[in-house]
Amino acid sequence: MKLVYFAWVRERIGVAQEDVTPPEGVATVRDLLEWLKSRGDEYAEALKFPEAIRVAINQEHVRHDEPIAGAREIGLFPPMTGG
Amino acid sequence: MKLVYFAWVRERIGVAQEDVTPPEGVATVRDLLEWLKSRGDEYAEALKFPEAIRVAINQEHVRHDEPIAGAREIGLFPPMTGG
Amino acid sequence: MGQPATIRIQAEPFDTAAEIEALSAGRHDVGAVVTFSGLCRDEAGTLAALEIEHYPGMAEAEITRIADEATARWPVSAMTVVHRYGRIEAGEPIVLVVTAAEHRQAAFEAAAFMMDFLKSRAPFWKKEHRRDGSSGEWVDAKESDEAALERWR
Amino acid sequence: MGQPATIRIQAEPFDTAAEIEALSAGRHDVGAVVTFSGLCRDEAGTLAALEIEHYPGMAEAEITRIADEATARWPVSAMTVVHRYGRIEAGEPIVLVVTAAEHRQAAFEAAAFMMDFLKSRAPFWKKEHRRDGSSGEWVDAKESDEAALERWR
Repeated sequence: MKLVYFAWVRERIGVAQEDVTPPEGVATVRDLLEWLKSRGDEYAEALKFPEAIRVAINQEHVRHDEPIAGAREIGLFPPMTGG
Repeated sequence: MKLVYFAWVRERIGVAQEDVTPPEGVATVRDLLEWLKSRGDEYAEALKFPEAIRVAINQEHVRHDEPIAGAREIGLFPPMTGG
Repeated sequence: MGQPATIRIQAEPFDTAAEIEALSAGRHDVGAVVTFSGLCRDEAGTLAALEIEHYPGMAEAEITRIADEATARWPVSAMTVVHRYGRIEAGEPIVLVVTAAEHRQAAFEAAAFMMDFLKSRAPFWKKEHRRDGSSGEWVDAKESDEAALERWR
Repeated sequence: MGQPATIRIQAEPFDTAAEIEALSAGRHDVGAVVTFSGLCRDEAGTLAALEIEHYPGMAEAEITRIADEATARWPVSAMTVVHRYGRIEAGEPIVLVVTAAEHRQAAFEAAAFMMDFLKSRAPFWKKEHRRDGSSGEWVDAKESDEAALERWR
């Protein structure tokens, strides 16, 4: 699946997007965030407070308990400051 | 004092403004409306339902119990439909 | 903050873009500008135009009083109100309110407040010119407009 | 009543007057047009500009979802939303919402609803360019913006 990062999540992780294949057992958004934190210091830093991370699956906002099965694109970003 | 009329009050009375000297005892807006009704059929028709008439003294909205003493200009008109 | 408002009563059309520009140009403390434009509806094709009568002098004075209350209640940086009179064709604008503020809530609320009070306190009256040429009626005040004032008490 | 909205995400400035005109021209059933313009404040002179990042694709999709909800809730004749991205200088406009309706309440409420949801649901993020040349911060989301959504539930 494709992961896309925005704003300070993107800056801290250091890339704007990447393709990943999470291992079995990574079932929900919450699982995905925990797994990503294990991938390196930059991920651990960016996702230090997972509850502050907003998530969209296939460009729609989801909660952290949402299953990620079948997701083509998952966006991770800080709380939005539009308008 | 000067009386000024607007909208259908003006149309029914037939003049846009006039100077009047109400007799003694005409103390409030309510008294003034009653006295004007006695001045002719066109006034009686225009002011048939006095509670529907809005009144301004010296260009400020007032209630019907407002005294008219000292008024330079009194406006009589239907409920407003601005905006 | 009680900033003075710009109030104009005129027969001519107004230029909304120019009025917005006048309120916000050169000001970098304004984060929100709200405009309300009131247009003459054709009432399902039956109305050709409205004739708007007003009480000269009092119209300016009353709108100033309403604007003073709005700018006392909300932190508005600037406000413009333009109300037209005379014959207004269907589709044409009748009234414009522009409010500028640091934050959006003040701009929205001050504009809505202005419109609610303009509707039933500003001394203007509308008479219909019907499309079939028949003599139109004076537009009746709506109870819902009077009721709309309640939420500001 | 569920009228489709015009939604644009663009780097270029927008022309508010042209957007109003596009919504109301040739329509004689529209009695009320409300616009909201959100401008880049200079934060007491400390801010030179904002850099606005967005999530391409999702920005359009999310604003469409918000607009669909607004036009389902209020009898809006038409709506336009323009949101800019990229570098926006202090004093420049960032976002425009235009709502047209038969009556004023629908136009006001739909516009306020759109802005409340754009603030904390549309995928845009603002980074500061400070006037002293120092590296700016990402603008934090405000709790008051999240709280503003409560009144629409």
